[in-house]
This record gives sequence, C-alpha cells and structure tokens, in this order.
Amino acid sequence: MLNVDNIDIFYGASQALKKVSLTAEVGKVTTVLGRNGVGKTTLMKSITGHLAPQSGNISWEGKALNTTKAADRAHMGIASVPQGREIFPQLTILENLQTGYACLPRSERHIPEHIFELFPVLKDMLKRRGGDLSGGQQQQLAIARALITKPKLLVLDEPTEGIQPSIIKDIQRVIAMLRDQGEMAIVLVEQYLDFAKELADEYLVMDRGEVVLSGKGAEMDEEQVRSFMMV
Amino acid sequence: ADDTIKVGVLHSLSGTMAISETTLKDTVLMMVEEQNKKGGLLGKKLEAVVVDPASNWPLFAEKGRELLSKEKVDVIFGCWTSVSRKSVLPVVEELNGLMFYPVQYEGEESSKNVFYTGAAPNQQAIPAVDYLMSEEGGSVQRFVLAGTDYVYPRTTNKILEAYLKNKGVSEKDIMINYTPFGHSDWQTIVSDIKKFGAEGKKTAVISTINGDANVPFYKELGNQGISAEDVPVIAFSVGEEELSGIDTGPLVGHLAAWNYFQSAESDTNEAFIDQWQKYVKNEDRVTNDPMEATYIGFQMWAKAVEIAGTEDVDSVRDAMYGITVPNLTGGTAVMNTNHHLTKPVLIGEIQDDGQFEIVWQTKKGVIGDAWTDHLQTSAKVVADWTAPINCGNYNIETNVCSGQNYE
Amino acid sequence: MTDKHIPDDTILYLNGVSVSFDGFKAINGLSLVLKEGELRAVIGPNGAGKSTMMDIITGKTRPDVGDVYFKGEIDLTQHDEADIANLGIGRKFQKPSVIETLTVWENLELALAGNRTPLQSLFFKLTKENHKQLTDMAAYINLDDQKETVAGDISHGQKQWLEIGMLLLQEPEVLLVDEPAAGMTDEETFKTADLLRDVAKSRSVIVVEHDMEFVKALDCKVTVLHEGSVLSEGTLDAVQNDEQVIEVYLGR
Amino acid sequence: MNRLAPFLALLISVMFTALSQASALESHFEHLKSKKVSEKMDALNAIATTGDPQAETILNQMLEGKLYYIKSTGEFVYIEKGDDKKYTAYSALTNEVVGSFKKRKLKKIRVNNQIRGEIRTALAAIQLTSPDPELRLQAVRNLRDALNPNMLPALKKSLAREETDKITSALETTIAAIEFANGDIEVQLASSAVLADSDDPKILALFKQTLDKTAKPSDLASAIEKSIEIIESRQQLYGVAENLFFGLSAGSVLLLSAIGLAITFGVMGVINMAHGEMMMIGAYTTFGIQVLFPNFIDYSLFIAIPAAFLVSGLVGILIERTVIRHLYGRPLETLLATFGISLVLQQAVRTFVSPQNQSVENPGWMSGSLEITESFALTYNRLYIILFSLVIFFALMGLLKKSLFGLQMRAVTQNRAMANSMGIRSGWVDALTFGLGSGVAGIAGVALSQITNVGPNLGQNYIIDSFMVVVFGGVGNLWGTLVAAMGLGVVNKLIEPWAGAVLAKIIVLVFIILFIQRRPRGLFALKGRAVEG
Amino acid sequence: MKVNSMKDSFLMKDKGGLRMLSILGAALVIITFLNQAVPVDNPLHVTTYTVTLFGKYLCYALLALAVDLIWGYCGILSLGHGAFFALGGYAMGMYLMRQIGDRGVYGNAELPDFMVFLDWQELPWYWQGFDSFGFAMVMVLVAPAILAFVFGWLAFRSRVTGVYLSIITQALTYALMLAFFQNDMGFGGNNGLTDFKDILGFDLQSDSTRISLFLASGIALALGYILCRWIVSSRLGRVLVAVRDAESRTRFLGYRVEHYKLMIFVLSAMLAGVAGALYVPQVGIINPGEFAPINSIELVIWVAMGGRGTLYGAILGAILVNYAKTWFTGVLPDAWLFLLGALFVVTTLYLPKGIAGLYSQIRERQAEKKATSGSTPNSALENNEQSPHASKSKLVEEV
Ligand SMILES: Nc1ncnc2c1ncn2[C@@H]1O[C@H](COP(=O)(O)OP(=O)(O)OP(=O)(O)O)[C@@H](O)[C@H]1O
Ligand SMILES: Nc1ncnc2c1ncn2[C@@H]1O[C@H](COP(=O)(O)OP(=O)(O)OP(=O)(O)O)[C@@H](O)[C@H]1O
Ligand SMILES: NC(N)=O
Ligand SMILES: [Mg+2]
Ligand SMILES: [Mg+2]
Repeated sequence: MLNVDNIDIFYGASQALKKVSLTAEVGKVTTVLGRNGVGKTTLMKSITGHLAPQSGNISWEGKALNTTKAADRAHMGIASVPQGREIFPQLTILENLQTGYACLPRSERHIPEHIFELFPVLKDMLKRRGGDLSGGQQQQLAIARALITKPKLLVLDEPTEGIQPSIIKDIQRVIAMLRDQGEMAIVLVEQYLDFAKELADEYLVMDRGEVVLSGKGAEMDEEQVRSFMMV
Repeated sequence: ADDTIKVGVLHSLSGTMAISETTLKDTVLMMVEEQNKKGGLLGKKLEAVVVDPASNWPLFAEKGRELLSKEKVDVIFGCWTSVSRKSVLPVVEELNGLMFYPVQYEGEESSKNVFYTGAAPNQQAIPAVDYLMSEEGGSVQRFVLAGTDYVYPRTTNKILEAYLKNKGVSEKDIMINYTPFGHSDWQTIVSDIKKFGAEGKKTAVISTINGDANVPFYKELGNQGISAEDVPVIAFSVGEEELSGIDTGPLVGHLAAWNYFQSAESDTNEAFIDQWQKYVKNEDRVTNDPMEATYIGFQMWAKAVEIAGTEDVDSVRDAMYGITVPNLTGGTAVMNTNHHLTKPVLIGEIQDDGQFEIVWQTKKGVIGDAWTDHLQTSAKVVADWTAPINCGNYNIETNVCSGQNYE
Repeated sequence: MTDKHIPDDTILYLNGVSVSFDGFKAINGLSLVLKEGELRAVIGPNGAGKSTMMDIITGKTRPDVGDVYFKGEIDLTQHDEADIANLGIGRKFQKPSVIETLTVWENLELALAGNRTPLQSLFFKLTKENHKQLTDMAAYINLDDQKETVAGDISHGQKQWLEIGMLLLQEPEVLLVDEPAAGMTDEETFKTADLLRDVAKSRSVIVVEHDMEFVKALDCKVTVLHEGSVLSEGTLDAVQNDEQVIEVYLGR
Repeated sequence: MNRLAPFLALLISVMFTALSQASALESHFEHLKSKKVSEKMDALNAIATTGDPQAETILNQMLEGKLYYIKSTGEFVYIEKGDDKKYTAYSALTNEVVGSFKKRKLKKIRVNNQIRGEIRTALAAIQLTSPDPELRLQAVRNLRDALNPNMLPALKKSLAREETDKITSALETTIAAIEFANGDIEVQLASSAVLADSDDPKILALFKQTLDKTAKPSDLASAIEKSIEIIESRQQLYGVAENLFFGLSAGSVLLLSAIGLAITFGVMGVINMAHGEMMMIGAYTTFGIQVLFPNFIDYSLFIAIPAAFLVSGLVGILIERTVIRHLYGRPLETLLATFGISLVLQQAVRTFVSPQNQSVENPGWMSGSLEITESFALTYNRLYIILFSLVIFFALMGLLKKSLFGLQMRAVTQNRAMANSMGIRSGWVDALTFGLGSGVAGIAGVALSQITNVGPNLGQNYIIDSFMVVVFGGVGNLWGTLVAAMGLGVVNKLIEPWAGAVLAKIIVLVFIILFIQRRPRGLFALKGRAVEG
Repeated sequence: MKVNSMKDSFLMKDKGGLRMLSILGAALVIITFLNQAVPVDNPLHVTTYTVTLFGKYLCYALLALAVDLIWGYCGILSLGHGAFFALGGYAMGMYLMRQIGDRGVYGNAELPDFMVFLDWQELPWYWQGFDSFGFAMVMVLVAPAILAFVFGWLAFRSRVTGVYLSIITQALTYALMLAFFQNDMGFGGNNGLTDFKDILGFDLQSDSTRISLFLASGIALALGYILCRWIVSSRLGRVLVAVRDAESRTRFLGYRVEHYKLMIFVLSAMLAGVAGALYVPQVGIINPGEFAPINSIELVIWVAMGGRGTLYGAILGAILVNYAKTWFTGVLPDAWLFLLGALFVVTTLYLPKGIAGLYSQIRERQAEKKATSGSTPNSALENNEQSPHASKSKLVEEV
C-alpha cells in the first residue's frame, strides 16, 4: 500500500502541493483528478522519486520512501508512465523496452508476448527509434515499458493523451485487468472524466495544490467533480 | 632592500616551453645559491625573483615589465624562443634593463640591453655544414633542410641555403621542408627523405626541428630503417635533455652541433655536472648547451658587477666587454662588443646512453656574428656597442646606425 | 507545374504527396484540399501521418513527391519554415512547444503578428494596442497571473494553452492545430472547440484530434487518414459509421 | 658427454687459432688508435681479411662502439657495463675477462658513420657465409655499397650453395649490380635486365648515374631507360600503397585518441577537456611500468595496457564522482570544470614527476619494419597501432551495442530521470561510463607512448584533434568516429606529399569546415525526429 | 529624445550593469589620478605597469563581452573567437609597423624588418593603406566582420549548430594560426609584429600614451557594454534567447534565425576586433599565438566563470581570471596552475551561475528558506545528481 501523508512541495518559493495525502491499495485504482496546473504531476513525481517533499511522508508497503532514490523505488516495484512520455529518443523500441530489465532478475529478462498483443504497432516497429514514433505510438510504448518491469505500483500520468479511441478502450480494459489480478496498486491521473470514472475505486480531486474532494469511485458525484474542473 | 641584488628569472614554467625552460630556471637558481654561498656580490646577497610567463609571448613582455619596474631586478636571465625575446626586447630597452639570453638563435639582432650567450648561426650552423662536407664528415653532397615552421629554422635555412649554393651545391641537391610546431606524424617526410637520400649522392639532414617534434621524428627515422650511416641527421636543437626523453638506441651516429656537450672533458665541466646533479638531487639529470650559456652569462655578469663595483646596468654593461670566463669545455668564453660570445663549435655523435661523443671541434673559439655574412642585406651590417660605432646595427656602407631610436 | 486545376477559393492544396523515412512510407499519395475559411477535422489512428502532414505543410519535412500549394500559386515545398510562417501558416505542435526560458508574456510578445527582421526587432516597441492584445490573450488562456512565470515552469496543460495563445496572436491565414485538447479537462475541451469554430469564421483551420466529443463539437467536415492516405471523408456521423474507420480507429 | 664433445673441440680450436693468429690481429690494433679516418679504415679492413674468427667479434664490438684499450697497458678490450659504475673488460683477442675498470681508465676506439659503413662492408664479406640467414641477407645487400668486383667469386660461390629464395635473389641482384658497375657493355646489357627486377633504391641510383655517363642514343642507354621505367612504374604503385598505409596509420592514431572521447563526450555529453590528460596518465603509466620492470621491456606493453586502463579509469571515476556528477544537465559547465582539472593534472605531472619528457622504450617487436619489398616496408609500430586501434574500437562497439550496460549507458544520457524511473542506477552507470572512456583514453596513451613524447603536454597535443574527429564523425556515433579518423588521416596523407605538412593540415581543416556545411551533424548524422526532438 | 528615454529605461533596469559601469568609470578616473597626480614614491601611486596591465584586462573584458553576446544570448558557442581578436590586433599591428618607418633595424622605410630580411622587394598589396590610421581602424572592424560574415553565412545557412559549430570555429582559428605561422604569409611568421614605436605620433612608451590607451580601452568597454545591453533588452534580445533555446520553434514563428545569428555574430566579431586592436599597442606584440585554439577556449571559460548570459558577468570573469593569473604566476610561479585549475572547478561546483549569479543565488535561497520555514527541507533525495547548492526541489529531469 502506498501512503502519501500530508506532503508539501515547493518550487523555489512557490508552493505546488499543500498538505496533500493519498493512499493507494493493491488491487485498486486510485484516480487523481483536477484541471491544468493544480499539482497532479507534482504529486506523481513525489511518488516516483523525482521530487522530494519538504515536509510530510511517503511510504510504500510500510517503508518510508522520503530519502529513497528513484532507481531504488523502481527496484521496489514502482513504475511510472510519466506525462510527456519520456521515451528514450535514440533507442529503438526494443531497447526502450529493455531498459526495464534493470529491475528484473536475469532469468526474467525477456519481453512477454502479451505486451505486443496489447500494442500490436510496437511489434512491427521494434527496430525503429523511439523518437521517430508518432505521439500516440510513443504513449503506447511508455505504457508498455512500464509494464515490462512487472510493477507492484503503477503510476499513470494522463496515459490516454493522444491515443486513438480504440486503444483507449484497450488500455481501459488492461488497467481493469491489472487491478483485478490483485497484484498491483494503480494511481491514475486523468482529466478525461468518463475514463477515470469507469476505473476509479478511489478518487481524489485537486485544486491549487490541495485535495479538495475525495471518496469512493462508485460514489463519485460527477457534478461536484466537474465544478472543480472548471476554471 | 639595499643589501640585496635582485636576479630576475624569466623562463616558462608551464605551457609548451616548460619542458626546456624549467631547467634553465633551476640553473639560474643554482648559480644564485652558489654565489650566495661565496658571499654574494659586492657584499650583498643575491635574491632570485622567479615569474612564469607560461609560454605565452605577450606575457613575456608583461612579466619582463613586472620584473624590471615592479620587482626592480638588476638583471634578467630568460627566454628561450626568439619570439619571446622579441616580445620582451622593447620592454628591456625602454626600462634599460639587462638581459642574458642563453639559447642558440637566428641572429640578425643586437640590442644594447641584451647579451646573447647562445650560438649565432655562424657558431653552429655554418661549422656543421663545413663538417658534413669535409671528408671526415662523410663528404656530403645533398642536404635536406628540415625545420619547424618558425623564424629560427627559416632564417638558419636561408643562411645555409645561400652558403651551400656558394659552395657549389646545386638547387636540386637541397630539399627544404617545414612542419608545424609539435608535428608528430613524420611518416611521409621521413619516407621522402629516404627517397631523396637513395639517389646516389651522400645525403645528410640538417635539422632545425624544434622541441617536441623531435621524438616522433627520430622514432620514425629508426623505424623506417634510416641509419646514421646512410643519412646522418645533424640537429641544432637536440641536446642531452631532449635525448633523455628518447630511447636513443636506434639513433647512434646521428649528430648535433653545439658549443657544449655534457661529455666534454674538463674539470670545470665535471664540477658543474656534479653541482647540478646534487642541486636537483638526481644523479641521472643531464646538462646541456643552454645551461652552459646560462652559466657563462651568469659568471660574466657576476664578474662584471665585481669589476664595475655596482649592479647599475650601464656600468655593468661597460664592464662586460672583453670580459672572459672559463667555459665548460676547457676553453675561455669572451664577451664581444657585439654582445655575442666567442665560443668553440662542437659536433657530437649520439651514443646509446643518451650522451654525445664529440667527433669534431673547432680549433679555436668562433666569434659570434650578430649579422650573418651570408645574406646580402645583413652582410653590410655590424654590431658594436663601443665607441665610436656604439650601435647594434651599423651599416658599414652608408655609415649610419639604422633604426635606433635611442642615443 | 500548376497545370492542374485548382479552384479559386482553395487555400491549401495537397496532391499526391508521399514521404518515406528509411523506407517506411509515412505519407502515401495524400491529397487534400482546404477552402478559404474552412474548418476541417482530421482524425486517424496513431501513426496515420497526421502530424507528418502538418510537417510537410509547414516546411519541416520535404515530400518525396507531390504538390503542396498555398493560395493556388505558392509552392510551399520551395520555402523554408520561416517563410511559410510569414506567408501566413501557423501551427500548434502536438507536443507542447513553447520557448521555455522566456516568460509567458515574452512568448506571447514574440508571437505577436508583425515584422520579424533583426533590425525591426531591435527597434521594436510595444504599442498600447499591442499591450492590450497581449493582456487579453493572457487572460483568455488563463495565464494572467503567471504572465511573468518562465514558460518552462508551467504545467503541461498550461503550455498547451500558451501555445494556442501564441498561434492566435500570429494571426495566420491557416491554422494547423495538432491535438489541442490533449491533457485538457472536458470543459476546456469544449471551450477550445468554440474558440476554433469562432476563428474559422475568418480563417482556415485544420484540427487534429482523437477526442470524438471534441470533433463533434467542431461540427465540420472530417477527414480520416490511415497509413498515410485518406481513408474516408465526410460528416462525423458518416465517418463514425464507416466500417473501416471503426475497424482501424474507433474500435468497438 | 656426447653433446659436449664438439663444443670442446670447437673451444680448443678457437683457443689454438687465437694463439697463433694473435700477433697478426694485434699488428693492426695500433692503427686503430689513429686519429686519421683513412688509417683506421685500412686497419679494420686488414683485420677483416686476416681470416681470423675473432675478427668478426672485434669488428662487431667496434661497430657498437664497445672496443676500447686500457690506457695503462694498451691492451685491446671490449666492455660491458656492470651494475656499479664500472665496466667489465674482455680481451679483444681471447674474450676472457680482463678486469673491471672505471671508464676513465679506458680509451675508446672512436668510430664515426663513415667507419661504421666501412665496418659493415668488411663484416659483410665475413658474414656472407654466416649460418644466420638474416645476417647473410644483410651481408649480401651491404655488399652493394662498395660494388667491389673482388667480391664476385665469393658471391658466386655463395649463390651456388644458397638455398633460401630471398637470399638467392638478393645475391643475383648484388652480382648483377657489381657486374653492371664494372663490366663491359655486353655484361651491362645483360645485367640491366636482371636489375630491373630489383626494388633496392641503390640500383635505381646506379642506373641513373650510369645513364648520365652513357652516350645517347645507344643500346645501353635505351636498355637502362627501359629498366628505369620498369622500376619506377613499380615504385609508383608502392608509393600509392605507402601513402595509404601512412594515412591509415595517421588515422589510427586519431582514432585511438578520439575513441575514449567518443564515450565521455559522444555518449555522455561531457565536454571533457581533461581527455588528453587521461591519455597522458596512460602514457606515464607505461613509463612507470618500464621503470619498475626494466628487464621486461619486451613485455612491458602487455602489462601497461591493463594497468593504464585501470589507472586512467580510476582517475576518471574519481573525477566523475567528485565533480562531473554535479554537472549533469549543465553540459557547458563540464567544459569549465574539466579544463580546470586538466590544468591541475598537467601541473601535477610537472611538479611530481618532472617537467621534462620521459623516455619510453619501444619493445623489440615494435621497432623496425615489415619488409614487403626493398623499397616498401610497413613499420611495425604503426602496423600494430592500426590493428590495436581496430581491436579497441570493435570491443567498445560490442560493449555499447550488445550489452545491457551499453544500453543503460545510452539510456541514462538520453533521459536521466526516466532512466532512474526504469530502475537504472544512473550514478553507477555514469561513474562506470566515464571510467570506461577514461580507461580507453589511458590505453590510447600506451599506444602514443610508442610513437611520440611522453611529457606533460601530451594531452594538449591531442585534445583538439580528438574533438575534431568525434564531432566530424557525428557526436554519439561510434562508426562516425572510425570513419572520420581514418578518413581525415588518409586525406591528410594524400595531400601532404604535394602540399607539405603545414598546408596539408590547413587544407584538412578547411575541408572539415566546408564539409560540415553539407552535413551539419557530422558524417554519420543521426536523422529523423529522434534528434530534432 | 525618444531614443534617449528608451536608452535610459533599458540601462536603468539593468542594476548589475549600472553598478558595473559606475565601478568601471570610477576605476578609470581613480587609476588615472593615482598614476598621474600622485608622486611616484607615494604608496598610493599606481605604476604605469599596473595601468597597462589593467588596460589589458579591459581589452580581454571587451572580448569576453563579445563572446557572451553570442554565447550567452544566442547560444553560439564560438571556440574560435580569438581569431577575430587577433585579426583586429593584426590590423592595428600593421598600422603600428608602418609607423616605425626607417627606425627598424635595417633602416628600411619601405618595408618592415622581417620583409627586408626575407628579401621581399616591395610591400605586398594587403599591406597597402595601413600607413593611414583611419584605414587601419576601418580594417580593425572590417577584417573580422568579413571573416565572420563569410563564415557565419555559410554555417548558419546550413544550420550548423551546437558542438558542430563550435568545432568548426575552432578549426577556423586553428587553420588561421597555422597560416599566420608561415613566413610566406607576410605577417612576420611566428615572431609576429613587434617593436612598435608610436601611435598617431605619440610615443608608445610614454606614460601619457599608456594612460590614454588604458582610458580608450575602458571607454570602448563601456560603450560595448551599453551597445550589448541595448541589444539584449530589445525584442531582438528576446528573439536571440528564443533562438538559443528553441531554434526550430522560433523559425515556425516566422523569424529568420540565420539572419539573426549572422547579424549578432558579425557584431560580436567586430567587438572582438576592437578589443584586439586596443590590446596590441598595450602589450606590444601580436603573433599567431593569439589564434591558438586554447586561447579561445580559455576566453569562453572567463565568460562561464563570470556568469554566462549576463554581460557584466563576462566582464567580471575576464578581469578576475586574468587578475588571478597575473597574481598567481607572480607569487606561485611553480604551482599557480593548481590554484587556477582549482578555481575553475570550485566555481563550477559552487557557483552554477558564475560569479554574477552569486547574488541572485543567495537571494533565491533566502526566499526559499522563508517559504519553507518551519519545515525541514528534505535533502538526501537525488542530490547526487544536483550541485550541492542547487535548489533542493529542482526537477532532476531538466536536461
Ligand atoms: N519545474 C517547475 N518550476 C516551477 N513551477 C512549476 C514547475 N513545474 C510545475 N510548476 C508549477 O506547479 C504547478 C503544478 O504543476 P503540475 O505540473 O503539477 O500541474 P498538473 O496538475 O499536472 O497540470 P496539467 O494537468 O496541466 O499537467 C503549476 O502551477 C506549475 O506552474
Ligand atoms: N523521422 C521518422 N523516421 C521514421 N519514422 C517516422 C519518422 N517520422 C514519422 N515516422 C512514422 O510515420 C508515421 C506517421 O507519424 P505521425 O506522427 O504523422 O502520426 P500521427 O498521425 O500524427 O499519429 P498520432 O495520432 O499518434 O500523433 C508513424 O508511424 C511514425 O512512426
Ligand atoms: N632561438 C630559438 N631556438 O628559437
Ligand atoms: Mg500534469
Ligand atoms: Mg501526431
């Protein structure tokens, strides 16, 4: 279980997160909602280890993470699909996927077939460089790459951005499947409310760096959420 | 303070020239230490002021000025390359300093404020060619003039070319080649030399290759199998110190022309070598010609100060003319009124222990000629800093002292 | 070259354009005609060639074969990026691209329509009118309290908006808008659609999007690209019911 | 016992002849002391013709400058340097140890180049019958210098019993040359055809000299002209091959010096101004190894290569961990910091080792050349360096492209944060990558120590060229580095013969400037969106 | 009037620059006074040696300014700017050589000494006109400008950027160095041009000439600074930054990037030329060593040390590094490189924005402290990838 407890994060002098808390349980999807610039990505980065909170605590499976480096968090089973995809541009698709091997024991260093079932384009383009792909193809690659590491916590920052409708549906199915297998906690940042609603077991809505609303996905009040998503 | 005499040392301790010049700095420091042990000069202690012009030519001028106007040194020992000397020259003249320049050079200069204790071309290049053309030297008929592309080699080769032609060597028996500083890939040139030398006539290389370029040059000679018997190389810039950075095994028999070799047999030399090796605490350190030139310069200056009874530049300069000190090869060095020395010319052959064996030497000392006799323009110029001429470049045809803007 | 008939009110004309990268045909005999004042939505699977098409129009990529004409006579393949921009074709990129070290305000200022030679820039002075234009735009894109923020420090979605603002300030005749709604909330998505419909009253616009709600809101002719060429064209309804489109793009 | 018998017999016979002939040899010794070159030459020729088996030893010692006489007794000895400052003297007549002397007590029989030449010719006559084929071949060739017709009978006798092809043909050439030089027109006509097959430059010179003296037109003149033409057309071919070799060899030096930089700069993006100093450290490591093991010069390089890799690599890791790691994301500032480091390293060498160059020896197998023909030979040091540079290149290529470490290395430099997210410990990867690049630079230093100065400026001399090669080839592309290095080397060497070294270098630089206009991202540019971002 | 008020406004906004300009102005006045009016034996007296030394620093500062303009604001890292400096210097040197007249060692009024010696019969065409000060001064600007224009036109049109551009600028200066080394070029070979006598009829060795040259350098620097500041604070300056950080994006906005680069590159070359021209009479020699690539690298380092992209930082860096050099080589001739090297390393590590950034760095940290006061900042995380003093919560991914 992931526990984010009352964290504050500053960019220089300006505060991006104010006393934000979040929990994500294995077997559940926790969605984070909020309009542009409210701090969703900042929160995700603090979970993956790219930003250190100035106060508050983050723990994973009971272990405090505050001083754990990003790479070590990856070894602890935390994988992420960052906003903006962050593909290794000069590596081929295959190599992009292979970067995930760092977390795996030697015997598990291969690419499981179901990845290609999910994203068939990737299979045709294994030798093409990541940077040459179209935006949507890159997004698919980013998701696939995160799955290679066999994570126990999957952090997805707007994963549907730029992806064609049919594949969004596939992704939705995959996330649901991963959740139902019950081995993974999933944190999902979304602005695409329908998509988020479908998947959310828990949800929280952010505004101006604060959590302003949270609860069970099933009990989400769409109107109220929408009101926070307006400008 | 008034009870010290300051000695400026203007040699590069960093940058490309540090390889050669640090040795000279140490030499001066050693001489100063020794002089102080003897009680200094005129009852005053000598104090060395060392600065680092860092192989940067404008910096030589600046540091020269620092020594003269800020540190107020009474004499400067310094410079290696001609360009560094040219750079400080105006400063030394402006501030009426006194400088000793210890390296063989191209000539064509005589400053009131500089004493040249290295060889002029007639004290190195010309005798070397004479030797090569003699029967003993192998009756060489073809010459490769190989040099680093800067003023000293260009000038020396120009003089040599004129001299060789005078001696009846034809144009096609002279090959001239220049390379950049620090040139390290000698394959093509050595191969050309090999071909040039294989055309029947006895051939020799006259090398004015400078500094770092020598090691790869000699290595390439060795590897391409050019032995000293086939095509001897006579060098003007390769001394014991340069050899100490080379595996000399394959070079035995190649030659160098200098005014001093460490192997020269004399008591003063033995003492000097001992003193040096003790000073640097290294029994394997070698001595070389510019060190001897520094030694001579220092001894002369010290003697001149004693004679003049003051360290004042003008008085010391006047006392310098005709002054003699023993050189390290068993003879006597004389300072002439053209600010150049009388020195013997020695030809040495490289041995596999990194030393030179002297194979030939002039019977008497040769008077350094500031203006070469082998070039038209220079032939009519002489230097004489005593009355009535009192000029570093006096045209004996027009009887004018050209271009001097001071008395 | 211009022996083909191009209707007078055509502002952008692509004919038989192909381009390949290391043997892979990204655009394959693509033809497309955009009329003056037309709003056009382009959809299609990831990798269909939508962004590449925009690259070709804006001079970023040179086509291997095919014609690209602007306003009937200007051969765009003969011009470079800056020329094309000055001719009146503006673009918003798929991946938000703003000048990250300049402030939001400076980004807008640089985009502002006007002369662009070095000397003109040196003597350029912001008029009152310009000032108001910029202030209004900053407010419109919800960045008025971050005008002085360095553009690298604003969030992903905010960059999208900034780029839209810059595009509008350039006042181009043709706007090429690549996935403007990505990373926006539903509400903002509709706001964008309204905006583009509004702009299209006086200009021509091509919009690429994957959000069908958005495309619906645009209420315009839709072109579906697939594997580098046009798969289908028509109203959104027609296109959405096209079996092939469902198969390769929409899914079931 | 059986095996000892012939040896004993030989020993006795040597001693016996030594005794009987001693006075014959000794009678010439006095003349060796002479200052006159001609007198010395007569004396040594006389020694050579005594037929005394000891003559060869004496002449050889003299050739090497080891022949002395003891000042006090006048006894001729040759010397061997002992451990202390003394020299062990062996009797020139009996090879027995005479004693140990200070150098001052001995007087050297001076030789100069002319005398050495004479000795070699004299020795050649003796060595014509040597059992060692190398010596025999050398002897046969040396005999072409004097063109002495008196040698003809001996040569022909040798030819009759010679079995080695190479020597046989050398003998034929030498005989033909002597006949050509001394015979009448008939003989000359015949021998000129034989000589046309020879690549010995002396033959060409001989032809040209003879041609000058020959009346034209004449049969002989046209025969000689024809032979000259044959030889020269062959020479031209060698000339091209030779230039190509020079070019590849110059290229291999560029490659070696650039290859480490291709990693630290090309892959990691560190503008590594201290790269040259990493090579310098490698070269000094070689020097250190030779000082430590002075008796294993022939093997020193095999120790030096791994040692230099380790030493430079560790220094590199140290630099990375203390300085560079704080600078990722600020590539331009790595320029400033590494420049500072390079100054410190240079000065450290000046202060703690010496400002002077150090002498690094070439192992025997690195000296000399592989003879293809008598006028075309490939120098061993260059040959090995070409091979060595390629081995290093392909090893690195494999590591970068085929190993997981190589993959992680590239991932980290392309997107450090994401690489971390993928579980790649970028700190480790960075340190090892920089260490690898530095280590490879160290290995390059070992190679450079074999062809150039080992001194504090070594690095400075190569840094500019190294950057030039990496950039010209296309940053981040190892193949580009290979092609750029070899290409620039060959182009330079093709221009040099007609433009001279200085102009050739200028032309190459201008060529680079212009070429970059056509390929603004280097020879092997990465193309596509991937680079434009 | 309008221009005036505009100038006021851009200069007024530039606090660091104003401070620097006033210090410079004060220094010019005070040093002149201390040299001219204070007697030699007074401890406050500034020797002419020192004045000339400062004059040299000022020339270097102008050169650094020229580099900062293109590097700091337009992202063109020239590793060959020494070439323009040297060309300006040679133009001035040629004028000074002509002024020697028949006072050279061979007393030849027609030809410089080195030509007499090499048997040249007449002055080569490219030396014509250098008798005139006006012509020479035009050449000081035109020679670097032409080289910069031709080179820049080729390179920017072909979109050579980044290290590729840096390396060919280096190749350029390297090639020029080798060319100028050659005696046949007619510029005095390795020895270069030296032994100058006077400038505009004034004796170069007189104190008043030296002071004038020092003042001229100071004024040139101030004017150069104002010019550069004006440029970077105009919209042109913003375009330059845009070109630096997002070249391709700037093109899509309709800016002809190559024109901007070319203009600024040529201007920068001319500034460098002026610096070179003022440098030569003060140090008394110009030779091909000034073209050495390592010089150009060093000068980039002054800029980096001072703080790139601030203009006054470049000036600060040039003066400080060179002062340190003078000082270190004097007091620690055997070990000064250790100090200088360490200085570079330490600056990079602890002053990521250079010396000029020190002030803003301190302010930032204070602001940060204030904002986060009460809570202990969490430091251990990721700081292995950060400068020890960089902001703790900076994104690691900023590459
Ligand atoms: N590197 C940075 N430096 C300074 N401020 C930043 C930085 N990154 C983000 N911010 C600010 O922090 C706030 C939160 O940004 P964040 O990226 O977390 O938003 P978000 O909720 O993910 O938005 P979006 O939906 O647009 O991705 C924004 O106001 C942004 O301007
Ligand atoms: N430089 C290149 N090298 C190789 N392949 C390329 C290159 N540029 C584009 N492609 C390929 O061309 C195809 C078209 O890409 P494009 O970006 O135009 O797609 P798109 O329609 O915009 O997709 P998306 O909806 O995902 O943004 C993709 O398959 C992509 O991988
Ligand atoms: N004077 C010399 N050797 O430069
Ligand atoms: Mg976000
Ligand atoms: Mg796209």
